[in-house]
Amino acid sequence: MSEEKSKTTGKSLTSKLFSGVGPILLILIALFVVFSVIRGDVFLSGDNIQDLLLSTAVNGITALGMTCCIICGGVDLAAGSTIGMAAMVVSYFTSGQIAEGGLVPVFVAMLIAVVVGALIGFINGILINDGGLPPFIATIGMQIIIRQSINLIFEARIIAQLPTEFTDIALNTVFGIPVMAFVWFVLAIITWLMIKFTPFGRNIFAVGSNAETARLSGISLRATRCGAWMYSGVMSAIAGILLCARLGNGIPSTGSENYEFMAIASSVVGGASMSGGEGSVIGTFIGAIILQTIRNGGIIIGMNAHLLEMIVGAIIIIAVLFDKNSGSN
Amino acid sequence: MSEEKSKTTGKSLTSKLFSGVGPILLILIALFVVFSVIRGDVFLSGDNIQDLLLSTAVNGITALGMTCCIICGGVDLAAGSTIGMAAMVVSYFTSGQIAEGGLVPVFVAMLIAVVVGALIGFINGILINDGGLPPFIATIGMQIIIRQSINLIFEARIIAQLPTEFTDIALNTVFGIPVMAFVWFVLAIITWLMIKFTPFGRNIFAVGSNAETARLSGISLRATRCGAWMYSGVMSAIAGILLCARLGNGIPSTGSENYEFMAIASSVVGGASMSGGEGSVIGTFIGAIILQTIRNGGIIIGMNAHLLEMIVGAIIIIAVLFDKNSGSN
Amino acid sequence: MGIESNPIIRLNNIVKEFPGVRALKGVTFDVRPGEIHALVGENGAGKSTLIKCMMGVHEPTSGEIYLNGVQQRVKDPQQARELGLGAVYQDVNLAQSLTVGENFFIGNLPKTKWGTVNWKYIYKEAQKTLDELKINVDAKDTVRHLTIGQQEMVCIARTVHEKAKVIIFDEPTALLANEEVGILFDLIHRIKDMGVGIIYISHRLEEIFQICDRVTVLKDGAYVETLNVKDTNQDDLVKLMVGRDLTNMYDIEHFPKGECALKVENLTSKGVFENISFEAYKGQILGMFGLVGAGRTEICKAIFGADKFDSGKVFINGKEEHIKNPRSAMKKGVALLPEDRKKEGLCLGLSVDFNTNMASYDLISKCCWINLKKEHERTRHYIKEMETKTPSIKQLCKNLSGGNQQKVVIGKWLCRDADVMIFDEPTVGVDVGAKAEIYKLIEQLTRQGKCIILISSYLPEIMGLADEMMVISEGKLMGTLDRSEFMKDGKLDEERALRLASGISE
Amino acid sequence: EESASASASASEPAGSDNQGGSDAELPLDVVVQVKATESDFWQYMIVGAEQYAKDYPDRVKVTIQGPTKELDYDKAVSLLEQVVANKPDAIVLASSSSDATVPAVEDAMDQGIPVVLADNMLNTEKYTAFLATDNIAGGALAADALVEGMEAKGKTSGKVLVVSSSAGSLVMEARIKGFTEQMKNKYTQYEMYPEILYCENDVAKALDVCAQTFSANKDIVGVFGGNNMSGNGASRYIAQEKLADEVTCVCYDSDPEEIKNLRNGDLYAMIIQDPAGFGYKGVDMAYKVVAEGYDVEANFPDKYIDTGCTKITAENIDAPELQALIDPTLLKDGKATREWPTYF
Ligand SMILES: Nc1ncnc2c1ncn2[C@@H]1O[C@H](COP(=O)(O)OP(=O)(O)OP(=O)(O)O)[C@@H](O)[C@H]1O
Ligand SMILES: Nc1ncnc2c1ncn2[C@@H]1O[C@H](COP(=O)(O)OP(=O)(O)OP(=O)(O)O)[C@@H](O)[C@H]1O
Ligand SMILES: [Mg+2]
Ligand SMILES: [Mg+2]
Repeated sequence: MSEEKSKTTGKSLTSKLFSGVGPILLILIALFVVFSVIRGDVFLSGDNIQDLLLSTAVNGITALGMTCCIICGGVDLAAGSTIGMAAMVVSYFTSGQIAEGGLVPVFVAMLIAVVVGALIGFINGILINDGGLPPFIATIGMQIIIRQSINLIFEARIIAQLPTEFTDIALNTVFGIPVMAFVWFVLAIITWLMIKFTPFGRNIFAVGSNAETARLSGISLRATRCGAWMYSGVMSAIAGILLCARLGNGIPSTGSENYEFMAIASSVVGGASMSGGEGSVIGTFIGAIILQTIRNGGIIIGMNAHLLEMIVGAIIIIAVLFDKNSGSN
Repeated sequence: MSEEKSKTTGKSLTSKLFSGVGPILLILIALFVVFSVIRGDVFLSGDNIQDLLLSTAVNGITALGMTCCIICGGVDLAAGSTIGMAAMVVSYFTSGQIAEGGLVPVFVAMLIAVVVGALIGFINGILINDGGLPPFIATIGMQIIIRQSINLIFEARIIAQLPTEFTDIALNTVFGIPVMAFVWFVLAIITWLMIKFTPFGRNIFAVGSNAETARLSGISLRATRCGAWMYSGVMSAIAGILLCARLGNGIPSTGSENYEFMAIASSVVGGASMSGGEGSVIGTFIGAIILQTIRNGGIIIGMNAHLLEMIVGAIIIIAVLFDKNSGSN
Repeated sequence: MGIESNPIIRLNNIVKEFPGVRALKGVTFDVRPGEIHALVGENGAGKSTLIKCMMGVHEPTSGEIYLNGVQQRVKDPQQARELGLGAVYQDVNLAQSLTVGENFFIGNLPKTKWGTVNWKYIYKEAQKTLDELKINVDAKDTVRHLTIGQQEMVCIARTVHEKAKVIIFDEPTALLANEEVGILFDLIHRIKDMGVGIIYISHRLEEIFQICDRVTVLKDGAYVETLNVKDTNQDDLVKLMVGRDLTNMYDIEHFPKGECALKVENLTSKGVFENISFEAYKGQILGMFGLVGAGRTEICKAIFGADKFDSGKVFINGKEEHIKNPRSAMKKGVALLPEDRKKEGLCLGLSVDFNTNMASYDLISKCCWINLKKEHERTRHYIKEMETKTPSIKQLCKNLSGGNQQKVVIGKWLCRDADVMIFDEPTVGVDVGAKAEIYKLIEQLTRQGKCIILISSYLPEIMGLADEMMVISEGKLMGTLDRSEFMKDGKLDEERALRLASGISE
Repeated sequence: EESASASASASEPAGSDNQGGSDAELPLDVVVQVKATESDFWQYMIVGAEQYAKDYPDRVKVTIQGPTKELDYDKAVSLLEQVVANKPDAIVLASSSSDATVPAVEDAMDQGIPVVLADNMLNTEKYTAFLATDNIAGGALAADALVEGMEAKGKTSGKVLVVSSSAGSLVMEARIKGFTEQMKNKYTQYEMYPEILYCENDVAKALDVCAQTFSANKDIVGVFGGNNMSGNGASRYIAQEKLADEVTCVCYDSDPEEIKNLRNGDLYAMIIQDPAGFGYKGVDMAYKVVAEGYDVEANFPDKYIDTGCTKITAENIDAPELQALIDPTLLKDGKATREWPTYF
């Protein structure tokens, strides 16, 4: 909704961009204020802001794809395992342990991982559209299958000796921003443009809002659903590649710890509706930052790890509550 | 639907009970035939059938509550952490490590755990009904909060020295059936009666099918939703108590490995619809057995663990596909 | 008028079977350019199914479709659109979270030279069409924020905008008030003059005589006859549809005023309605007339406890009651049949049996135990009483035709046996036969001394039935007319009611 | 598998585990159940067990079993119950919980199936032998190594941080206890950071928590990673931020990242256990008990065999005899060999 409404009003660009995300922007600002007051010296330091962006990037990118699936009326619970698969695929093809100097150039390996991600998304889309499975079930099933494929194919072993030209991605910066965060920003803009300005993007809204109406209007449900889940697969794959670069190794369990839930939480905190047809890229972007800011700031102020995670859970609930109740007025 | 339909036709009791669950019954039979042919001597032995029932019980009980939530139009993703909380509560109150001979009698400790489960369900219900949160989000938030509360309250430590009168529950049998399986059967029958013969059971269907219609028909959305999630909380708590008896210790991470997903999968394989208003206790019962049968049989025939889990994922997808496509004709 | 010219579309011997239901049994039908061809029949006769076959929503089991003499297989709605077929469906909504403009172009969004969506063009074009049709809706509004009536108009405007060669209207006036019906008819005439073939489905027979050229009658999925409208009359048509004569259906018995059952004092909900006061009596029918959006639904929902209101008092049987929610209203003997049966009246995914009983399980259960036998008995009883067409009591409501769905909703409330029954647009989408039955039912209820409040946007109906008529305009009570005031010498004085409804006070 | 029925027929009375069950046909059917198949550490134990079968194909046939995830206690129990129902000749078990698997183990012992425990002790007397690392001693060894490293860098005071995998794991608790007590009792000049950091076995999370804690606490001089995932993340953070001159890192268990960081000086030491030894010697013990009637209690009164910890630093990392200990998979590919300890 947030985004929906914004585009028509003739206001300035900033107010256009941020209309509808007001409540969560407030939460974000509140968090920043709290942490700045307590430990501003550390929290607001350039280093920490870089860290914050770097550590949000993977979830931020996954959440972009997730938002598309949510708008389209479903979820992608295979996102985390797709991250893992992409990480292992890119490791396998570049590792010096598998072949001297890697099987293929880094760029090609990344491409292969992205294609695998797209393929996973495609299968999800087909199961959902042609199989008529609820997205929840289709993607849980796929999650299990992908995770176990990783274990089978790569024998549940860590793949080491990745080329530094690859792992350096996680260390470098462009314009003072970590490369990973930069990729995330670029993908966010691409996703925003796609959702707002391409027929495909609009079809996602139409299908999520009312699939039957969309079908009667001649929108191909199959193309739209496959497209949305493929987009999520590709985003997860990119997230997986970056995460792998950051970890410096292909770790089979990469992406297994609640990555899906965090991506969903980011989208929903950002105003996406689990019943479909509603969601915004800017909201998701802010949502992802909020969740990571709590963790980042919480650790800086030396909070107990369990209490901190508990607050993350509470903030998810509160943000959505806040959004619902301010949205309806 | 399955259950709904069955009750009027004037057929025999068995055909009444099983109409609508035909497709998955076929899957179950097929699995039994396959495993019996390969290793019937072991698979069909009394010991193994007891094992099968025993190891299905926890998921089977959780799935009963989950089915109510799914029929009511949501899910309970806090089920696994409720299992953990109940396990820790019952351990805390009975352990010789906390107080000589336990703080309270075993029976009272169980009651406390059940009350805690009901309370968690109540909070879920209020968040969903009064907070207007999507059940997915409300219960994920609660999942995180409960899991971390366990770590905070019980200092993330294992509680040992549980009284044998409690841990024996997992070892004893009644009428040749393991006690845990017996409890599961009794709860399944109770749930079936509740869903079929009480206004509350009907209200769950009405609310899940169309909440606005239900409200305008004088059904209290709050009572129904709180009821459904409380029922799930209670079932999870009972499952947690039994699991704790089986594990012999209060382990803080009890119930953390995909217990929710398996419960949801059991319900959906059993014909429940993720969009609400549809589901059957008998279906869920069979669904839970199917999932465990694959694991049980797969291990007996010496299948690779990863391959086996992969097959579980595939069966979830196939069973729902099968159900959808035979259901529509 | 090109009545004699070749048909644009011809359906030949169409058969459509659903599991357990043979919805169409060989229907033949054609439309010529520039004609308005009515399609009539009882609820469940197969009208909607026929047009869905035409539009590629359903695949006919057998039969052929010819477009301009060439046989075509319409495999999906997209293709139907490319072939120049457009439809305003009875039961398909717009994409609620998209804007009006976007809904115009959904599935076929215009692009700029960079391949992105051309928003400017979308809003300009959509607004142009809306303005041309005098529809007071902003193309940039989100559909969710529109009333049902407005959404309906948007649907029609969208089809007009697509410049289809054949446009199907499936009960377009069901949710419109008189004024809007007038606009719609003007519109249809204009489209017709452009040489477009129009298929018009309605249960309001006088409309057919107002605007249609030919009429085809369906009964139980079978083709009955096609007639020139000017060669027939309403009674003959009814006989063809129903198979029996229906004399004036509004001619019901009126009963003397009983005690005051419901009294409302200064009911106000800011911005929706203000200072509404009225009394309704046992044995009486109180009509509530107004244009779409007048706020009648909201007033009744407030009385029923379904909506909150800011101030005012509600008395039931002389006692002031503080009704907090529908349940407490039901306990005090108030029932409400909501206007939007799909969203508020039914659980579409559940059975007829369930829907009939869902508001009154407490009445047939003891100690939280439902008497299943009573449950089925009641369902069968009301199916029989209202002649609901359903293969079994276990049929899912979504598989029933619109009119039969409405009968299920009525059955649900009859199960509760309330003292005050509010009917919000009870005959929308209901065929003449069933309408007559509903009116008889209302008559029977007043005979039993029940108090009926009847909301309708359909003037003949409300004037025909009501003992007293309230006219609401923009949330204000414009006046209350007694039957003697709007029935002059056995003739209806429509003008006065319409003037009040338009907000012109006396 | 043929021998399963053979040993089933030999239903010996209870408590006969130490007698020569030479009526079982060779090769023996030995089941090795690990805590989780989805982990390098347990893959190493599997490698060890399989190596034994490769070395002595006429003695044993090994079947591998285990839940995919370590926290899935329930599944571990069902698995073991089924394994017992299958009646193998012997079982080597690494159990993730101390009580849950007790009934199944007792059941097996009662049926005359010897059960050799590895890594985790069970709360029962009924087992054949127990091979494990003394994790408290290992934790203390880690503390010693850490202090050695810190002192080498001239850091004689400052904060010491613990990164743990997840809350509520027995072996993690033991290591951290051993480490913390050693630090608090013996090396009082250092201060323990009050909060334990948890990474949920996710290296990315380990990186994140280290990053924030280090930014907020400039006086951290030492980090202890409680298992390979936490050590992996902690040492990687130090490598990335080039903190090796300031901060000393020691971790438990090895993985490729840690080895790399050790060589580069970003990780001071790894405390490694002998998971392959659990497997190799566990199966060996099973064979000796069943086929040769080896008497455990006569040699080890408490039935406990300490498989020991090894401190690996830059000095000894390239020692040829340690290669297969550091990376047991080298055995599998035949790239290295090792001497197996002769505890018995
Ligand atoms: N998807 C479906 N599955 C099963 N039966 C159906 C389905 N759709 C329609 N029917 C049945 O086909 C018959 C014709 O229905 P249809 O909706 O075409 O009637 P209609 O003439 O449009 O009635 P109304 O005037 O009430 O809208 C009805 O008996 C209905 O129950
Ligand atoms: N969802 C909504 N959002 C904003 N305004 C609304 C909404 N629903 C209704 N309204 C407004 O409330 C008022 C009453 O609407 P409604 O159509 O329910 O009245 P009504 O008299 O029952 O009309 P009808 O003839 O359609 O039954 C109108 O001004 C309408 O615009
Ligand atoms: Mg119709
Ligand atoms: Mg209305």
